[in-house]
Amino acid sequence: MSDVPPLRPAGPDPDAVAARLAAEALIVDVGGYEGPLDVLLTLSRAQKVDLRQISVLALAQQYLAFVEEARTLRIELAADYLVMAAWLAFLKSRLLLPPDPEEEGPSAEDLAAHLAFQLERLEAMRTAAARLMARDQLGRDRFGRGITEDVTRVRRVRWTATLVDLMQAYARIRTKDEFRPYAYDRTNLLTLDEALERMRPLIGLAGDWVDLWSYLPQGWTADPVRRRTATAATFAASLELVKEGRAELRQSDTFAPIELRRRT
Amino acid sequence: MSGATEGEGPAADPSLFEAPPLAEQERMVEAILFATAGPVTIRELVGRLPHGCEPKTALENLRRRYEGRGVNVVRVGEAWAIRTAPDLGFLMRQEVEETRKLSRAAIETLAIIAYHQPVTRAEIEEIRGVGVSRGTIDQLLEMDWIRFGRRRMTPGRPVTFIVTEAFLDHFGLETARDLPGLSELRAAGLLDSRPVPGTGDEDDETDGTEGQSDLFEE
Amino acid sequence: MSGATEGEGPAADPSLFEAPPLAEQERMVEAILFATAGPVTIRELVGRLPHGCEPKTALENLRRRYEGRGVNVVRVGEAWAIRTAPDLGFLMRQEVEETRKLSRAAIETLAIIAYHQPVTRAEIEEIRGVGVSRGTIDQLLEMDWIRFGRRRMTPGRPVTFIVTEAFLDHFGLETARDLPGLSELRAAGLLDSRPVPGTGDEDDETDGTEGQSDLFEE
Repeated sequence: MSDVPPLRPAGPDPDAVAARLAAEALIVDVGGYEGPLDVLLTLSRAQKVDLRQISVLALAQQYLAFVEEARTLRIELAADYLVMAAWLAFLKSRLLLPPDPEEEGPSAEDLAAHLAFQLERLEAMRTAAARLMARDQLGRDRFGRGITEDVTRVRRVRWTATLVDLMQAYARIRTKDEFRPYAYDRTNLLTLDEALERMRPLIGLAGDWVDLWSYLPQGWTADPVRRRTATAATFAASLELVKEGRAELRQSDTFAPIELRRRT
Repeated sequence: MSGATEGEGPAADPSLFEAPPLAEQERMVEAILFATAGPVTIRELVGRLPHGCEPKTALENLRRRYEGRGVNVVRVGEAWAIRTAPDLGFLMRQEVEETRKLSRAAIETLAIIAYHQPVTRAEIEEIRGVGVSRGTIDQLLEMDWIRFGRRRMTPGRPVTFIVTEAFLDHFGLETARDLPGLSELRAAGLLDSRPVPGTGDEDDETDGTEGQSDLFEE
Repeated sequence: MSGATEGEGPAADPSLFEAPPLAEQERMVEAILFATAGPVTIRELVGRLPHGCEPKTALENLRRRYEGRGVNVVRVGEAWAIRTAPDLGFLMRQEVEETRKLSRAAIETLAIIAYHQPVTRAEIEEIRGVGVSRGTIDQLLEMDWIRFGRRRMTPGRPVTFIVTEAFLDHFGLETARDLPGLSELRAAGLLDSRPVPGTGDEDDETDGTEGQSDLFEE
């Protein structure tokens, strides 16, 4: 990159001097810049022209000089600074050479115009940001209410029911009456309590394994309905006794008789 | 010469500065009262306003200006504040409505009233087989789903309950007579009980009308 | 059975109730705006005002009423608020809460989001020429100045960022269209998304559309 003419004209060209000073200032404070585009924008200001008329070629040269300088000063530059330098070097060579009609891709002018656009856009955004921050801000120039009244939320319950709820409720009440005759059916139902009551004294007598079915009360074995309820109740009662630690249950095989004995 | 003079800061010589016009002072007081987190004393106002301001007059003007408005300038002890007009306090409450299913006791009581109206409390209890708490009746009255009917012309002249227009409205009924009878309830599958042959299946209110089945559509 | 009774059920028919007179609505809106710290949306107002109120007219009247006063009625996006007049900020020095100083990166990022919204992170980075750190976006999100917009319908469906109502409120903007210099920037083409030459999407560059939101539609 030694072919880059250093931006140090002999004459007292004020613009060139300013550019050089700017470039030097850049080097001093590389860390303070927000990337290569930021540096380029700063450099372009030295051209003191409308950003649309900027000389991208001159800008590229300044940037390359900046990178070169940083290197000689052994200043650590982030990779994107070097990527930008490489790209600008490429752009510079394309701008200096006559366009090759054979070449594919965008023209050097297009690339330069885009870079100018990017710089102009970044500058515009910075100006916009400054204008935004200069506005009257809430909590600094404008203020909201100091005392706020909290809205108290009043919870109000609204009860609902559907017609189906209503009818089901009525049906429930009315069918309760209809069920009343079934109360007599309880004669055919051995309850768990009854079975338990019956087994408690008996279990004390059985020291050996006894078939559970022998515990069914008399009169509950012939009728299938009665036998079923008695069996269920007796079995449930025996489980209860096992749980209480008074008895043990065993069954040698699936569907084999269930046997019960007192726990010793 | 420089020795004798005091600090050169502004406000060193009050007479040099004129107080802002009263209308401007009023604006200032208004802004301060609005933005400050608590009531502001006159002393504080004097301290915050430009030199020479007379907050008392400004406050008085401001108070008059806000008379009858949605917010008022009010005196709180020795201080002043802007507060919501007392009659608009209701705007500061937000009602959150929560819908809940009626309890089983309430819906059953309601159903009995709907099917048997006019009905006395004793009758409701008889039909339900359990007592009806005062709260249940009160709730239904409060919901405007039942109301008092005529007194029964029996000893003790007990009050009766009937359902209201609001009830019919809620359940989408023209009249309470439109409620389906037991056999229809059963036909619609709302009775999960097995029918008992020979018992009062042919119920009182069954009138065999059509078109009631569509009540179940929902 | 007295099926059909007179309907005295209140609140049954909302149309029975007339909205309060406009002057009264204005008082109500005034009270609500005064009482609330943040902007109140028209929707919220409708929800809190009595049935049938038209807050828009009341708001417009109120806005005029407070013109030139110490506090003003301002529009913030779809919401409204009362704020002290900007020229009186100097009185409020003791109310100033020390705001966190935003970094230059955060300020620029905020401006880019405001002017280019909805904008993706990649687009912000392309405009600034540097990566946007997570912390910057997080800080702006946390301040409730930006929020997520719709995902861009491009490969990867990247999220976009837009500014919030709190942003508008903070900077005293009625809408994002009122951003300073927006139309000039747009006229200068500086809000266009201009692809890098040679990246192959030049044909997308056709739209001379208006409105920030359209700028990035592809």
